[in-house]
Amino acid sequence: MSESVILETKGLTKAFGGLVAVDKVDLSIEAGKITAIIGPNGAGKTTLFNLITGVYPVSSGQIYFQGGLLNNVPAHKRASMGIVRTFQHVHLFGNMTVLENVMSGRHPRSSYGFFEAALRLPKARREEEAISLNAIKYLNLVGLGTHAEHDALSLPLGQQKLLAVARAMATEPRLILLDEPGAGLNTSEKRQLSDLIRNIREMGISVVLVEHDMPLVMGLAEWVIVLDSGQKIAEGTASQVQKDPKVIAAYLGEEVE
Amino acid sequence: MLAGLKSKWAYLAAAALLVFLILIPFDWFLGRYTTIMIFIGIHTIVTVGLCLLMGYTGQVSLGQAAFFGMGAYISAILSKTYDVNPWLAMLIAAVMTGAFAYIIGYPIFRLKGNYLAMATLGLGMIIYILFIQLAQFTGGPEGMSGIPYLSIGGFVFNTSFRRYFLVWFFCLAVLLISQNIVSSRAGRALRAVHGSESAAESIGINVTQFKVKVLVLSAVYASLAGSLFVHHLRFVSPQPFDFLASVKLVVMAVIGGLASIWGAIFGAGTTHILSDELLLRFGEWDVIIYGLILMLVMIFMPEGLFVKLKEVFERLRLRYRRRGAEP
Amino acid sequence: MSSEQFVQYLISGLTQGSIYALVGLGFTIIYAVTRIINFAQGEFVMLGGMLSFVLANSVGIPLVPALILSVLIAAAVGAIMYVLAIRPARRASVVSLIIITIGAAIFIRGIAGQIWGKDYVRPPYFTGEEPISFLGANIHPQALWIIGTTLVATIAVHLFLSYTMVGKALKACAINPSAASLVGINTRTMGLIAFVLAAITGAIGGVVMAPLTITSYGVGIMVALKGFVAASIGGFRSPIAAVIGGILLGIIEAFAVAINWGPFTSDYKDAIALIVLLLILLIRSGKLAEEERTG
Amino acid sequence: MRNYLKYAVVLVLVAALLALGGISCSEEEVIKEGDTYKIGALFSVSGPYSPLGEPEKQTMEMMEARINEAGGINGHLLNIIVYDDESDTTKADILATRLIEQDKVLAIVGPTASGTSMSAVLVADDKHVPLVACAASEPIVNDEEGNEREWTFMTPQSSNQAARAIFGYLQEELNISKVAILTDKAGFGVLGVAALEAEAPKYGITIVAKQTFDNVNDKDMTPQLNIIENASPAAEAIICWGTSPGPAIITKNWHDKQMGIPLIQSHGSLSNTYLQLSGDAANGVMLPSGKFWVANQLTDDDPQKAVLLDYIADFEALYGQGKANTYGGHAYDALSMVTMALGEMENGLTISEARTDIRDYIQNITGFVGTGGTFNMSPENHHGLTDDALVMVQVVDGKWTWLE
Repeated sequence: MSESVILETKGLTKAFGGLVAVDKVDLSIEAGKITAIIGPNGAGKTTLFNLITGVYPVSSGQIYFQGGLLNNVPAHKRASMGIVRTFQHVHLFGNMTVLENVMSGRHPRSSYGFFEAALRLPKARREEEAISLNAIKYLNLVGLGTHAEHDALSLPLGQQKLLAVARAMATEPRLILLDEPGAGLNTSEKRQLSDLIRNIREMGISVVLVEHDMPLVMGLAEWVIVLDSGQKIAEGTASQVQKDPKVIAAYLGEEVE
Repeated sequence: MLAGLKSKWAYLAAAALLVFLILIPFDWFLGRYTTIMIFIGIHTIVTVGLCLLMGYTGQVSLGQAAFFGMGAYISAILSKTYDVNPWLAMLIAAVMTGAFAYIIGYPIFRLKGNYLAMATLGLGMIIYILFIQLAQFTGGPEGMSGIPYLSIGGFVFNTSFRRYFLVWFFCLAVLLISQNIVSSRAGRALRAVHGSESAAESIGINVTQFKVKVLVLSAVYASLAGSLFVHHLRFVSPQPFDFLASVKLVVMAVIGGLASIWGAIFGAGTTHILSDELLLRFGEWDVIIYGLILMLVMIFMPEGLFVKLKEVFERLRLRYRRRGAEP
Repeated sequence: MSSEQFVQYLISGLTQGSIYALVGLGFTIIYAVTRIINFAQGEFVMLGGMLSFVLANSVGIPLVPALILSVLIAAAVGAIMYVLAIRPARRASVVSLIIITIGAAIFIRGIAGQIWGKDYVRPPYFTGEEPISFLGANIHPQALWIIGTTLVATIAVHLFLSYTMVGKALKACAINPSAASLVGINTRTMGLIAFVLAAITGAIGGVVMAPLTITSYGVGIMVALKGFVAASIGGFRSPIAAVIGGILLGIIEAFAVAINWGPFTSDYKDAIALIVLLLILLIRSGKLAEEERTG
Repeated sequence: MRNYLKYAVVLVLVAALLALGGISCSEEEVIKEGDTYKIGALFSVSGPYSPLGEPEKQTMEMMEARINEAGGINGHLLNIIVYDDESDTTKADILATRLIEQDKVLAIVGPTASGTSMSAVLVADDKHVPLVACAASEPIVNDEEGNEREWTFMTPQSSNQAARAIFGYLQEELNISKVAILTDKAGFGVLGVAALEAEAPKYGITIVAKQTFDNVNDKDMTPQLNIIENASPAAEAIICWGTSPGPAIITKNWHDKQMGIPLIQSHGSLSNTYLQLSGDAANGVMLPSGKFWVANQLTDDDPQKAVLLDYIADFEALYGQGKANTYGGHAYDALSMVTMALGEMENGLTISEARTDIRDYIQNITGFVGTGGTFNMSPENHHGLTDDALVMVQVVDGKWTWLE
């Protein structure tokens, strides 16, 4: 497999009881690019993310990350390998401040534990220093530097989504999966978001986003993959998939409602 | 040295609290409360553990009295029956209790919420039954007396005045350690688990492992408290470690505000002062009134009395500020 | 062991189990509808027993009306408890709610102790005390009353839940509260009904068991713990499961004594029951986790 | 900012140094003419032991009122401070300390149960205050080395005395040599097992089956009785040890099974409650008893007769027919000994001297006739109840009858 591919799936399948949510999907995500996965509701986009990040075990098929088999790697280990995601329903830590949320994102990049913490040993203080410096860096990246001490949930939804991205970025990923980052944002917030996503790409991090908002996708994505009822029905550049009859058919089903 | 204390006012407050605690046991001050304060200190240690487990990590335990009891019994048996040095016994007890917590941790944390509550309750009761039934070691329901006092060199902790300082030394140490932990990487991980387990996993936190670790920590605290408990009473019986004891501990934690380390003192304090001091004048009605207060507090301030009071204090301060601001 | 002794153990287990079952039933009804573990459940049992004694022996009301009245009063207490203590605390956490119910238990028990004293009492038997011989085993008539009543009560509850409007509404709440309220079911009223229903089953249990098992103002807490275990074994899902859990628990305990070897003795039977509970919880843990997420 | 913390640390060290002094609170107040005598009482008025604690508390209140109506003791009114330990050992420790250090009582009566008694006993012994417990277990009066504790006494008949009474009767009257025992898992039953196992050999009796029951949870002890029935060699009698309600249930199960071997209950079942609970089933059951329950069957020359009839009459006049029981009697005996001591005490003593004075008096009491029997205390024996305090009684048509 070519070096430029960061994530690859072969015949990836997930079935919940009888219902097959993801059906023999073959993907290969180009490194350093912005890839969008689109598709009508219930197409299995989020399930795909959950498989890649290890929330669910796969039913069959393989996932390769940077050439290594990912299937049996526990979810919490994947972050330190460089895979991180955000959630459709933000999932911020409500019992922390904005800064602490990002600091917790440094978890896989720091190591001191209960013991060092309990006695505040030099190691603890040193790492804590680094953690907060880095956290502030990523907070500024998403432009929330001024809100560091606020309660995470006191922010408006738009900023909460940015914060979620900052928390994910703090883990220094190679690949970041964004689950409907645009949902519920107004136009200016969306512009802010796209700039941020391009920024991330510039940092050499591969971005995969699941998104309903077509203009946003078309503006950002260099490669678009279309899922429908668990299967990959098309992929290509934005303009290519837009013309694809299968895609139009799939979406027509939705436009009606 | 001590995290969380940011302003000089915080330091002054801490110092003031310390001075107050130091003066309490003197007869010319609040000496007559020494015994109650000893139990408050002991229960504070257990409660802090519960706060870390329940308030910060969001895991329920209705069996914490079992760890408390294990510490008590292991200390008692080793130091009395086998003449082990009490301090060493205390250490062994903590290690054994912690190990036990570690072993049960992994299976039990496959459960969540109410089912976790059921399982911990069941475990607690099993341990309690063992305290009664392993009579050849524990002395059975009658318990065992003749447990030695703790001592350093020639200095024996044989008066409640001395034990008061012993207990509160440990209590404050535990409070400081816990304060340091919650504001650390590990502490954030715990709070993350509480906030959203899936999000925690997604940023590389091993959720189950952290749950187990905090359970072990709380068990070690409880064990330490249990050891201090028996070396104060010099007598141990199963009754202080039954189901109701576990409930009392949870009550202390909740009243102190589950997610607040220093609230633990307040929780243990109010509970004891209420039932061992204020309610005594109500004679036979004490239990009834206790039940009533329990309900009222939980109904009208489910986030705990301590937190409520802090809110009120804040509000007053702000109003005062505003007045000051007005020309 | 000989066949008649086997029967003896079985009956004994059924009698104990029936009691656990009726309490577990109450736990389950309340939990399913309100997601509350009500540790005051045992106090309803206590009220049933004490009231039937007070009314029948002290006041001197004829037995049957005395029994009915006892159950009704207990039901009223259940309703009052829900309205005054539970409903105002909806926003409270799992733990807070558990503490509230325990507070309520302490309160009810305390009042009962003040009014009726601390001594143990025994209400009159329903139908004498001459043991009936059955397959060579001697059975106390009251034991048959207990087993029979449990059977009837269980069936009644089942029919109520399956074939009445209210019952179906309760079931709907149990399965999915938010959906239930969407289709216009008042979940708060349902909570009230659940508490009353639980109080009734508990009190019925208290009424039938008191003559045989003897009662006092303080029996509630231990009864509650046993019923809780029964309900847990039943998985806190369906009333039937809770009843089966209770019967199972009773029989386990009876035969744990019967085996009388190693840990299987009268000393450890409570522990054995609890270990069974833990095993069941852990075996079903995967499924339970799902329920926690959905329910 | 560090230096603020330094202050605090210094303060801790200072306090620690002070602690080395270990200041002990001394009672130097002097009791003058006409001061009230403060006596502490600690009973389980709530919790599992409340059926025992309640009558004890009532007895104390009755006697306090009686004594004060009669003008008190040598012009000193009596003030009895009663606390409820809720059957909780931790609470017993706190409240005993409170009685001694805050209320500055001269002596303590109670606690009710052996568990709570132990924590109170250790406090009283430690702080040199006389305590007369209403529970009977070895550690209350003897320390680990088996030496008599200096400051603590107890009034109820001990389990060993009860066991001796039972075995004596079984051996002589019924010549039975094989018994099964069925005992409460909790405190009282455990004392019973220990006593029975210790005394049996002395009477050539062997225990062929041992079963326990859970007094709160077990509603049917037939399974245990089945085990006993199958014991080999076969048991010739069943000895049951517990307090209500267990023994009553066992009595019924025993009756329903028609086992055909005698059932002997312990002195823990000596109460009208037991009779009421077990109904006709109790007929034929035998128990070791203080003379309390057979008071009216005693010959007039028996010194206990008057004492018992008076106490029972007084108590039931106040609290209702059939309410008097031996538990209240234990409290009566305990307080009586304390008041006797107070009667002999001269004025002008400090509290600590008074406490010593009371202790010295009580441990030299001889020939005091109480409800439990005749007490002959001595510095080496802080129980002082002689074996003849116990007789065997049998339930006949729902009444206690003396097996002379």
